[in-house]
Amino acid sequence: KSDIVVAMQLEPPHLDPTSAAAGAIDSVLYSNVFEGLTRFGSDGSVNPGLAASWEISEDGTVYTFHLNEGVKFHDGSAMDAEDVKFSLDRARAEDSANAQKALFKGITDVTVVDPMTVKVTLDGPNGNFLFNMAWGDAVIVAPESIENIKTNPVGTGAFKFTNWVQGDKIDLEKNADYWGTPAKLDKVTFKFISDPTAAFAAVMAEDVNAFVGFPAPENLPQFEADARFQVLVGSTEGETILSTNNKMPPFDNVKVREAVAHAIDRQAIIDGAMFGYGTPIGTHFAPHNPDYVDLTGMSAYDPDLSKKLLAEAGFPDGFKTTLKLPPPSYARRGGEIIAAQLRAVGIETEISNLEWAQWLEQVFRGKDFGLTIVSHTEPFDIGIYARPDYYFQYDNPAFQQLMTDLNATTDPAKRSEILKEAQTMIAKDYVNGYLFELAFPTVANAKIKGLWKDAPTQATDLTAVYWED
Amino acid sequence: MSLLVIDRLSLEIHGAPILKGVSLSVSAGQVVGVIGESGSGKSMTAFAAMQLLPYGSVCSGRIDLGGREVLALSEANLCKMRGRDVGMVFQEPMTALNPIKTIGEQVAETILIHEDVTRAEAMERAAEALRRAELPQDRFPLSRYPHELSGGQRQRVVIAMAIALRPKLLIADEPTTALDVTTQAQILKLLRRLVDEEGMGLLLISHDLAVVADMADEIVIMRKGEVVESGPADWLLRNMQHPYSKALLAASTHQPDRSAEEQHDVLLDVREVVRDYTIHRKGWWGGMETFRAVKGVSFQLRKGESLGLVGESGCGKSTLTRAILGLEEIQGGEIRAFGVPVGRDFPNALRSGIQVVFQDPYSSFNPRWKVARLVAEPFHLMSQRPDDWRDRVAKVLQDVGLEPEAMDRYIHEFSGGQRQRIAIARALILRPEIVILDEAVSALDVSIRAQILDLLAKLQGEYGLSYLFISHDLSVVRSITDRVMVMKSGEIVEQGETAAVFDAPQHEYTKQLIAAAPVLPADVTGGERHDRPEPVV
Amino acid sequence: MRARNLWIGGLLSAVFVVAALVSLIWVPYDVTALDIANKIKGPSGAHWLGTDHFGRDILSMIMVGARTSIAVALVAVGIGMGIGVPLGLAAAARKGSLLDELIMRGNDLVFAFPSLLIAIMITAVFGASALNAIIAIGIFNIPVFARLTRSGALSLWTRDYVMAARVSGKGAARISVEHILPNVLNLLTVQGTIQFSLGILAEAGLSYVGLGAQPPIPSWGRMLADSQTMISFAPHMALFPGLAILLTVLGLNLMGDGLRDLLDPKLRRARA
Amino acid sequence: MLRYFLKRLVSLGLSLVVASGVIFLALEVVPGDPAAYMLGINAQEDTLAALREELGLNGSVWARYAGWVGGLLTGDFGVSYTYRTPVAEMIGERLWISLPLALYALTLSTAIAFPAGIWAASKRGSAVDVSVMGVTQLGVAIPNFWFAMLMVLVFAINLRWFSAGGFPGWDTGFFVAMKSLTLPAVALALPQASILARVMRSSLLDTLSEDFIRTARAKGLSQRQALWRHALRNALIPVLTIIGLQFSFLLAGAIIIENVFFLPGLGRLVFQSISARDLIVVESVVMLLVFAVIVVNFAVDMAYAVVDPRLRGRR
Ligand SMILES: Nc1ncnc2c1ncn2[C@@H]1O[C@H](COP(=O)(O)OP(=O)(O)OP(=O)(O)O)[C@@H](O)[C@H]1O
Ligand SMILES: Nc1ncnc2c1ncn2[C@@H]1O[C@H](COP(=O)(O)OP(=O)(O)OP(=O)(O)O)[C@@H](O)[C@H]1O
Ligand SMILES: [Mg+2]
Ligand SMILES: [Mg+2]
Repeated sequence: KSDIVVAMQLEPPHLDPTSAAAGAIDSVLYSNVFEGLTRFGSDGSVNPGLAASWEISEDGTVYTFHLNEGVKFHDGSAMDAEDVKFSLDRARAEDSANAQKALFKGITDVTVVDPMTVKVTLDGPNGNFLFNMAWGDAVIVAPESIENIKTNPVGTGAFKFTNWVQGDKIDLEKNADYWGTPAKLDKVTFKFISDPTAAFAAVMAEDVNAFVGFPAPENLPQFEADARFQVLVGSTEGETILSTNNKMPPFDNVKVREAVAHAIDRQAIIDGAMFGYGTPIGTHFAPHNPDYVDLTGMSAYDPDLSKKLLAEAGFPDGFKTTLKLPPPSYARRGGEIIAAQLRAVGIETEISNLEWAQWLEQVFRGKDFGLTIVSHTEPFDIGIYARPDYYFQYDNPAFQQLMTDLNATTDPAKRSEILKEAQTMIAKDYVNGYLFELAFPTVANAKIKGLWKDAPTQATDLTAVYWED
Repeated sequence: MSLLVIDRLSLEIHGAPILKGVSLSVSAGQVVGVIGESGSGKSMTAFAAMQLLPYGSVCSGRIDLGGREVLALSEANLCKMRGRDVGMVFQEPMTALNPIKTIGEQVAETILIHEDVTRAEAMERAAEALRRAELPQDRFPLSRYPHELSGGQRQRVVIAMAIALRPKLLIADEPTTALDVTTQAQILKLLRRLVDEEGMGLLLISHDLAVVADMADEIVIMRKGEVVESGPADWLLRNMQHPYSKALLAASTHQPDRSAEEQHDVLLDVREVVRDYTIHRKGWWGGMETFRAVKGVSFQLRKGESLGLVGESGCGKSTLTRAILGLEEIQGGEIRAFGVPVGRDFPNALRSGIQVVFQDPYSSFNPRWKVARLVAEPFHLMSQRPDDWRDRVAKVLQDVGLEPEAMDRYIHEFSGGQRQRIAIARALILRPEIVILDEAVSALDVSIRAQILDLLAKLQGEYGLSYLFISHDLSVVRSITDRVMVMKSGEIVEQGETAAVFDAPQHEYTKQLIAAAPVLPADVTGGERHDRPEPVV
Repeated sequence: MRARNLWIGGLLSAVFVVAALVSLIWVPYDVTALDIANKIKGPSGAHWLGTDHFGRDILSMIMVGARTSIAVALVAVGIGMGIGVPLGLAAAARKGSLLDELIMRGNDLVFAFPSLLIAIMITAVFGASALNAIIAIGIFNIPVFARLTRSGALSLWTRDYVMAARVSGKGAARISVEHILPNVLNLLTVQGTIQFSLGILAEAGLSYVGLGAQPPIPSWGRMLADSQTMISFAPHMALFPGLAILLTVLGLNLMGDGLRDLLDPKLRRARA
Repeated sequence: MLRYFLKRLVSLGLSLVVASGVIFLALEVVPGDPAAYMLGINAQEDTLAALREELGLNGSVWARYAGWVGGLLTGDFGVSYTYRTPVAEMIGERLWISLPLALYALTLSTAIAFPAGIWAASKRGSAVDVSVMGVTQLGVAIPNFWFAMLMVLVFAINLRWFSAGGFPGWDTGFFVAMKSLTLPAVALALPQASILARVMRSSLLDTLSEDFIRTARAKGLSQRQALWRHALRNALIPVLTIIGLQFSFLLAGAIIIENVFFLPGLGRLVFQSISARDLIVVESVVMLLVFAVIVVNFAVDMAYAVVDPRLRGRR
């Protein structure tokens, strides 16, 4: 068997990874159809991609990439340094619609040295630059296909796009002319099933061969008990947090935030909302990262302490606030549990369930909220705490200085030290309630091999997947 | 030989006794008339003969139809019998036909059901049956739909259906009650002709003694599910024994005592009144079109006078009434009451001088109000309801012959006659000078009708009321009015002293109308019999 | 047969009304207190209908949910009647006028909109809440009552007693209130019962897609939505709220049928 | 008749104009920015502005309304904000599922309801009648998404007779495609069939108590013959109305069922588009649905004339 039906919850709105935030686009196309200069490995490491190798200048501001030989776009044209320059210039241009424009912020110039070499100049050293270039938003696209990229993506990957039935599925087929290790599968179908019940039914009825990011953790034990299936529970970059509006009274009082942190029973949330899947976190950092510090002890579940802190902060009888929840079930279910836990210490929350568009409008842009629950799935995103206008409005110059230092630092040991300090700083300030690292469950037919377990980025890399006889 | 013999037939519906030992028989070439007040079981007797009784009916006794025991027949055999051996014609020609099938199809169906013939042949014979029912093909092709025919024409279609297979017996359940007198005369004549020419037996049900007296060879009088008396028509009419029969006869010919008053000043002056309705015209490109329901009517009503208005259904009587009451705009002419033009600005004080009594005692009252409130409703015309309004209601109820206790009951607790009294009470509560009675007694049984007419006469004598009395029933109009107007298609074609108009009609239409009205034989009523011209068809 | 409908229907509806009322003063367990350790337990002596995924008592949730359903449906029907009936009366009183035409075309227009979509749009504007569910359901009740009232009223306007009231100098508004309204009340009661049951179904549907009452207020539709993914291993979580909806709606419909038979003499006659 | 037809046509057109205004205005006040939705939480202000410009979200309300309506009239429904494909194309694709599904459900529902209703009416008061009425009461009361859930549990997960959902496409063959629409169609049809059967029965009973049925019986037709030849066609008018309403409902109201069976139909398209604030898609689909309802009602009215000759000549 050389074809596979892989299901996922969200359908890409369109097929251009360089002009939308939708993770679903990467889920389908990243590394399958599109590739960047560097690429993420299944463990989150940054590996060579279209660039076979690179040199970094002494001062860390000039990167010279040497491209792989014989790379062709799916339309048959060759991929060369011009395409790299085009892609990077397009992403950082004034009128660019790239959702992660910040990734390209430091680039001052992109020069084609020769067809196989490209030179990128930065305005300062950036320890994250290679990492940034591995993102789906930084993949290399061809100027001649850019017109129709949203419906007919042309990349360099091991699979070619063939067909998209909107609302239903996307078909890929093997790229026979692939420059690297060719894919083992001939045909791939991505199917989009947003409803969790339908997802369960589809897997159970074997309408789909694999479901990546299975939306209903409660069903996983059933799959585990069924010999037909394998269940891979991997880690993600999704820190699920109880975001707190740091500028809104009474949350501008660190005592109140601390009280909230102690009122929350993480394990109950993981059990109740995620049916046990998820790793508790005590700060905004992925636990599988080597630099992670376990700070969960600082916000251990202690309702009595919480009440005491509230009284100290001047709220012996608690207070009322809002809890605005976006659609994912971790938020909706987690919200109900947190509401009950907060009620136990006297904090009354008014829950409102919002659609994403409303959440973006009210919470993210309007900053009209007390509490909200959301999973920050971008990899390595502790930097958001250095943005005082970010929706949770944490404004701490000391932290901002730390991040500036971090960006300028390339020495791994130094970086690690700074990161640990940053983690501790936000945990001490109880900026947000840190709940758990989102688990990434994949349910698949037991005979499928080579699937990624973890999700270091939103990708479903199928290049190494095959059916075991 | 008897075609139909009903012998001690009893009927229960859901356990309630409806018929109690009814016996009658019909022979070939004979017309048997069944008469009785509403609810006396006439229709149920007819349905029993056909075995088309309502759900939950249980029959006992004997029904013999052409030598076969109907009550013992299987449903399949009953189906074979219906339509072939017995035909039936019902009261309501408007609803008796399937609105979505052509008349040809419907008549032919009778034939197709019973005989193994081709459709074409059945249509052929349907045309023949329609012709016998006086609907010739050149004017009424088979492809007509019922809604394209008038009531009388529809009734002919029903008759054609019933006689298509030349059944030996025809049952007609009030076949003309819903029709105009002139149309009624035509239909009755048609039925008579069929009996005479084809030797059919006819069981004719009616509540109108005059109709039965006119048509029947035998008369059966029913009351409360029983036959009270029966016998040959001529004999029975002159030798009634049962008190009910006598009362029925007396009521049919009742003449209320009227003490005619001096006739003074003009209360109501109607001049050249025109009423147009806008209607949508038929046809593919039909536009709006006006229909003139009242075409330049003029008359005067004097104080203490009783003025009759007769004419067939749809001639514009009610429309005129509404115009006089100021309920509808008029498009031409003028109506003055008490010297003031009736219209939007007609003062309430004067408005209370004109009141009205409607035909249907059932729909004249809001079923959710008590009688006191119903009768007191016209007080709305006064600036405020008088404090002694309950006393006044009690008084007026007494005037119309009801106990004051009636005030606190709901309208459904009264009989039809009592309701009409309450309607009259409501019309009188403000002591009006003019009372308009639009078919005020048409829905009542003869005996009750007589009582109401007496009451009206009495009240007129007591209070000097003026009546505008509208009816299609000539005998009633004759008995209660001083002057009469005859209306046809929105126009008054003749008016004058009642006796003069009836005895010597001038206009052709008046003549037709009077000729068509069924009248009891003079020696039965005790009065003289008028010379009647042949009805014109 | 007729009375039986009324009885069974009345009894079923009464059970839920009583459950809703009782829940105001007492429920077996607090529905806002979670007990994660006891989640997803089947029916037992302690929890007659089992517990849900947060360990809440399903019986208590259904009782309080009845309150939500009944309140939402009742107010929505109230809105429909409150606006629809006057519109219908006005249209009938001015039959053939511009007002009548406007009201009737407006009704058609509302009918033409897919109701669920409008509900979704309303919540997109104002956010999801029980109130918005009420408004959404209420809007679609308006044309139902307007049409019914108009057609009932039109036949009443031809009655002689209306003519008599006009002869007594009463205006259209007064006649509508005094004569027409009381006599269309039967029709409205019957339709009201049916709309009420439809309202409960609609509320369930809206809550099911997350547009109805917000947590922690329990609602039958959301209970079904929550139980959906667990139906294969915890069917009791879907079964009981589903049955609650089914039986309540069934009860109300039966009651509506029974009432119709009781109140509508025309049908009674036709069926005799 | 033609006049009547034209008059209805004019009022139909007016309704559509009003509807378009209502839809546009309603969506105008919907908070939420499609550009923000598309770009997510890391987007920068200038990126957002660029995208808004690109999507044409910056014009005046009137200009956008005029553009939209003008487009509708010329068959150009615009381009979806999120999918960046022509809306007309998307609708066309989705219609190929929604329309057959609606027709399938309608066929099922009439195929069940007609015999059941006729049977119950012809055997009024019998055990058959009582049980048909009982079952339909249940059918009306059952929430269809719950019923759908139960059906998936039984027929897809346990028995595995049907796939749990999804649509394989018409190119897999008519029967395969129809099979995948079967469970959704049944879930949709059950309540509809129940309502229809009840309407059919009561309408038939009403007609059966009419005078002309008695006339027909007096001709010698049996109860059955009278029912089939005379009552049925007359009873059809209220039934037609309900069928018309149901068709429109099926086309638009299948959102929940489409979700349960993850069918990429019209309903789900709107649902998704609203959450993505892809307003141009929402506007056009809602407009289309409203149009369908109005046209279906118009067709039903015209169908009356076929059934009832009294309407042919009049008004
Ligand atoms: N379907 C029915 N079910 C029960 N009782 C009925 C039914 N139809 C008629 N009745 C009753 O049977 C009795 C006789 O009715 P029937 O119709 O024979 O009267 P009728 O003499 O024809 O009166 P009318 O002159 O008003 O037609 C009445 O008391 C009536 O109430
Ligand atoms: N509202 C209306 N619109 C259009 N035509 C009407 C209206 N009301 C009455 N007509 C028509 O006006 C004519 C006169 O009607 P009207 O009710 O006055 O007759 P009528 O003499 O009282 O008849 P009946 O004896 O049946 O009561 C009829 O042809 C009728 O069809
Ligand atoms: Mg009778
Ligand atoms: Mg009249």
